[in-house]
Amino acid sequence: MDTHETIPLIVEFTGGLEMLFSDQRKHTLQVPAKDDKGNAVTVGWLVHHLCEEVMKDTRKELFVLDGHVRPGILVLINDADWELEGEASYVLQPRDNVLFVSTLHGG
Amino acid sequence: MDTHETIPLIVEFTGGLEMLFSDQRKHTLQVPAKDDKGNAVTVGWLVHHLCEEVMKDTRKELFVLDGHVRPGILVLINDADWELEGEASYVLQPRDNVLFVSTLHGG
Amino acid sequence: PVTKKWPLLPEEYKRYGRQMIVPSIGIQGQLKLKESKVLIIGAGGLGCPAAAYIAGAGVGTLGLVDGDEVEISNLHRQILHTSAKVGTKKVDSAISFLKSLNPHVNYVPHPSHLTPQNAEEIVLNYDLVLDCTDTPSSRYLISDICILLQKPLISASALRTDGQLIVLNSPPLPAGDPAGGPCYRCVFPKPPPAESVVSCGDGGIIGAVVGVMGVLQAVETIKLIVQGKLKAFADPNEVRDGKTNPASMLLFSANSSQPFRNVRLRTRRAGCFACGKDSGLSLEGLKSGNLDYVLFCGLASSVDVL
Amino acid sequence: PVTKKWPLLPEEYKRYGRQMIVPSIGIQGQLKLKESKVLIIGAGGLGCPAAAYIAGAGVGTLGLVDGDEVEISNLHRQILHTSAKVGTKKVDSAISFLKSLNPHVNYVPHPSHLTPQNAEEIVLNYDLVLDCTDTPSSRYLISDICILLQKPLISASALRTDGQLIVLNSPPLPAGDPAGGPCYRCVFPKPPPAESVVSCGDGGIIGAVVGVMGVLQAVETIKLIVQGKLKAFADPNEVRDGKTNPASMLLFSANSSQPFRNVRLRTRRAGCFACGKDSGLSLEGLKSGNLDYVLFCGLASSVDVL
Ligand SMILES: [Zn+2]
Ligand SMILES: [Zn+2]
Repeated sequence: MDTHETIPLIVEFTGGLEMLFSDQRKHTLQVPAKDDKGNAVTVGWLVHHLCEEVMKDTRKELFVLDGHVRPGILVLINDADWELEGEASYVLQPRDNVLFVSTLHGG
Repeated sequence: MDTHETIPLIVEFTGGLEMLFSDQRKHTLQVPAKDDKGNAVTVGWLVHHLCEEVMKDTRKELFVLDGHVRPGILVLINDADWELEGEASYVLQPRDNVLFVSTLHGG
Repeated sequence: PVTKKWPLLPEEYKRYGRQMIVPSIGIQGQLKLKESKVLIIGAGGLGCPAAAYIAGAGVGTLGLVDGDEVEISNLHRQILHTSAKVGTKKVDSAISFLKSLNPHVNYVPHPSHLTPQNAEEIVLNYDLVLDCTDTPSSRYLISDICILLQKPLISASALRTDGQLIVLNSPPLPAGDPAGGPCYRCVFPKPPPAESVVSCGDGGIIGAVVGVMGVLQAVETIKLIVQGKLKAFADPNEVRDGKTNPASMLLFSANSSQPFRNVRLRTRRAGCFACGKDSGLSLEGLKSGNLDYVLFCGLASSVDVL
Repeated sequence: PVTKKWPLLPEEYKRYGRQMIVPSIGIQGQLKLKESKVLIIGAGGLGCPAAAYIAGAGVGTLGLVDGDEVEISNLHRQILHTSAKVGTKKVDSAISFLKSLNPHVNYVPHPSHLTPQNAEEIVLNYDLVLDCTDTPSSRYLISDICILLQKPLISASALRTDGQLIVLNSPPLPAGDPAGGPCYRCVFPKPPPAESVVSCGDGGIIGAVVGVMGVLQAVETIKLIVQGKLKAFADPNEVRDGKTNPASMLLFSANSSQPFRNVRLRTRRAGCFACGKDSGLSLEGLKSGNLDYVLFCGLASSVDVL
């Protein structure tokens, strides 16, 4: 397999999280199919990648805390809670839609 | 090509039309890939098929008038107005979603 | 233009403060709201909630058109009217509520039904129209007058457990301009057969279902106003790139596992009777009764299931 | 049970007629509405529209919990309150409006905030709870008391141009029963860091956006009631097929091209602190102050963007 192979993803942010990502709700990305160690990339890898490469805002702690997506953010893979899909270990597939939702509390 | 080949479709009814189709909003169908003359089946063919084979209600005129879908019903192929797709002549593809919407007027 | 330092009253800063700090609104959006004139046609299940949130948001002028009087059977869904107002004009009942909610809006009652004869006079001075009526004939008439007077139109409807919403004629370009948003006739060139048309009176309606649609009309109204989409200025320097503007329709089915669905509709129909190149519409023709909307739509007397 | 021939008053047949002819409601649904007791916690941007449509639909008893008073900055979105009611208790202001809309409902004011001490007493006699509050600490408290007292919970929230809705604890089976619907803690086991929590006061809110969410709470309320889902009877003869009941969340983003989205959430979490097998919750513990919700959620003093 070509080591430079990439997979297309749609990553979306809502509930205010988009404000951390250049005020853009929908991001069309091409990510490497394999990580540095040659393993297929996972959602956990994607979170790290978004934090390091895509997020311009410096307040990383509003997205990732202690190496995990911060409490109060739901991660949905193809519109299903990532806990139904194996959480961070889920292996990304071409054209997956990954949605990050910050829970709202206002009323 | 196998003449008995079928294609899977999802057909949905809303806006009250579901009442003409056994009160069921979503129908999962297998339809023949070719019509009697060996032509690939179209949405126009599907309308006729639904009227003859699926609709139990006898008031056909509430769905089809003069051989066409009656005025006041929108036909959407994969969530787009069928006028964007060639109307009745659109050739059905496997897993297409065809949605029939009766326009509402109440307020 | 001269910008006043404090363009709003102190009480208005307090009242609208929570809305003005929303980034997509801001002080500029609030001022656009204050300058805008919105017409709601129909003070029923859609018009009541739409009016409450549009008035609450602080538009400058809010007109209400309705010839009916409040009935007891309206009250499960027409939440601006009260038991004590049964028998009074809906527009008066609604406006007395709205004044107590927000006295800073200029309310204009139009206590009659919209007709081909009065449509121009009523609609002319508004920037935006909400169709909150309940028959096909009024929906065609409202769409036609919005094309003739170049007003964007936010149209909603509901029945039983379902609702539908479309933003029409947006941008509101002159008839024949393919970049304008489609009109009601582009989407529905032929009216439905009268026997397929069911009113809320005959088919029933859940109050909260029509309520959702009315509040969504208010959301779309606020969006069009703050985004500066009330007028499509014919800027002579603008490069027209051939871009067209399709409408979309939002479908709501309260009992469905996927309650909302957004579908893409068409752009303007070149041959449309109302907004096409060879439009058959004119203000004079409308007023003189050339178009009989009731005849066009058929007389719906009795009613079937749909 | 003895069925009276005319179980509703003549005025109620007129008032609810349009709703009773909806096939999924009918006379049986109307009677279920009349027998039901609904509690709305929070009489603000969500609670006002939810209350209007739930009262309009004809529930038997409607309780409102709120310790706050009406402020002028509430009025762009809290449409039951009027300028004249500024400074009065929100529950009293709301109930005076609701009585004029529908006098056939028994309204119960609870003019205080929900606390671990008063929660049992307030919630116990209702069939269904709406969380219309605005802080994480109240959301955890409301979820916990709904698990303890086995009440379905319809939870909504909104900020700026977005809204969210989840139906929790439905069916409302005892803690430890995996067939029950998940609770707020199943979905959000850890509260968000206080500095990531933004209130409508700080982040802003479009009135019609929170209005849509409140009316959608009313739609879900009416659905649960007429579908007979208020109680999950532990029928000893029932064959439990191991079926679990995941929740789903409805997301609304007014400025998105796809404004609504429905996402699938998880089922009950086996190890959930509230609804799991080894639940750490008890009515006694709650009342004695074992759980400090404010401490659990952190003191949100200043606020960042989210
Ligand atoms: Zn047209
Ligand atoms: Zn739980």
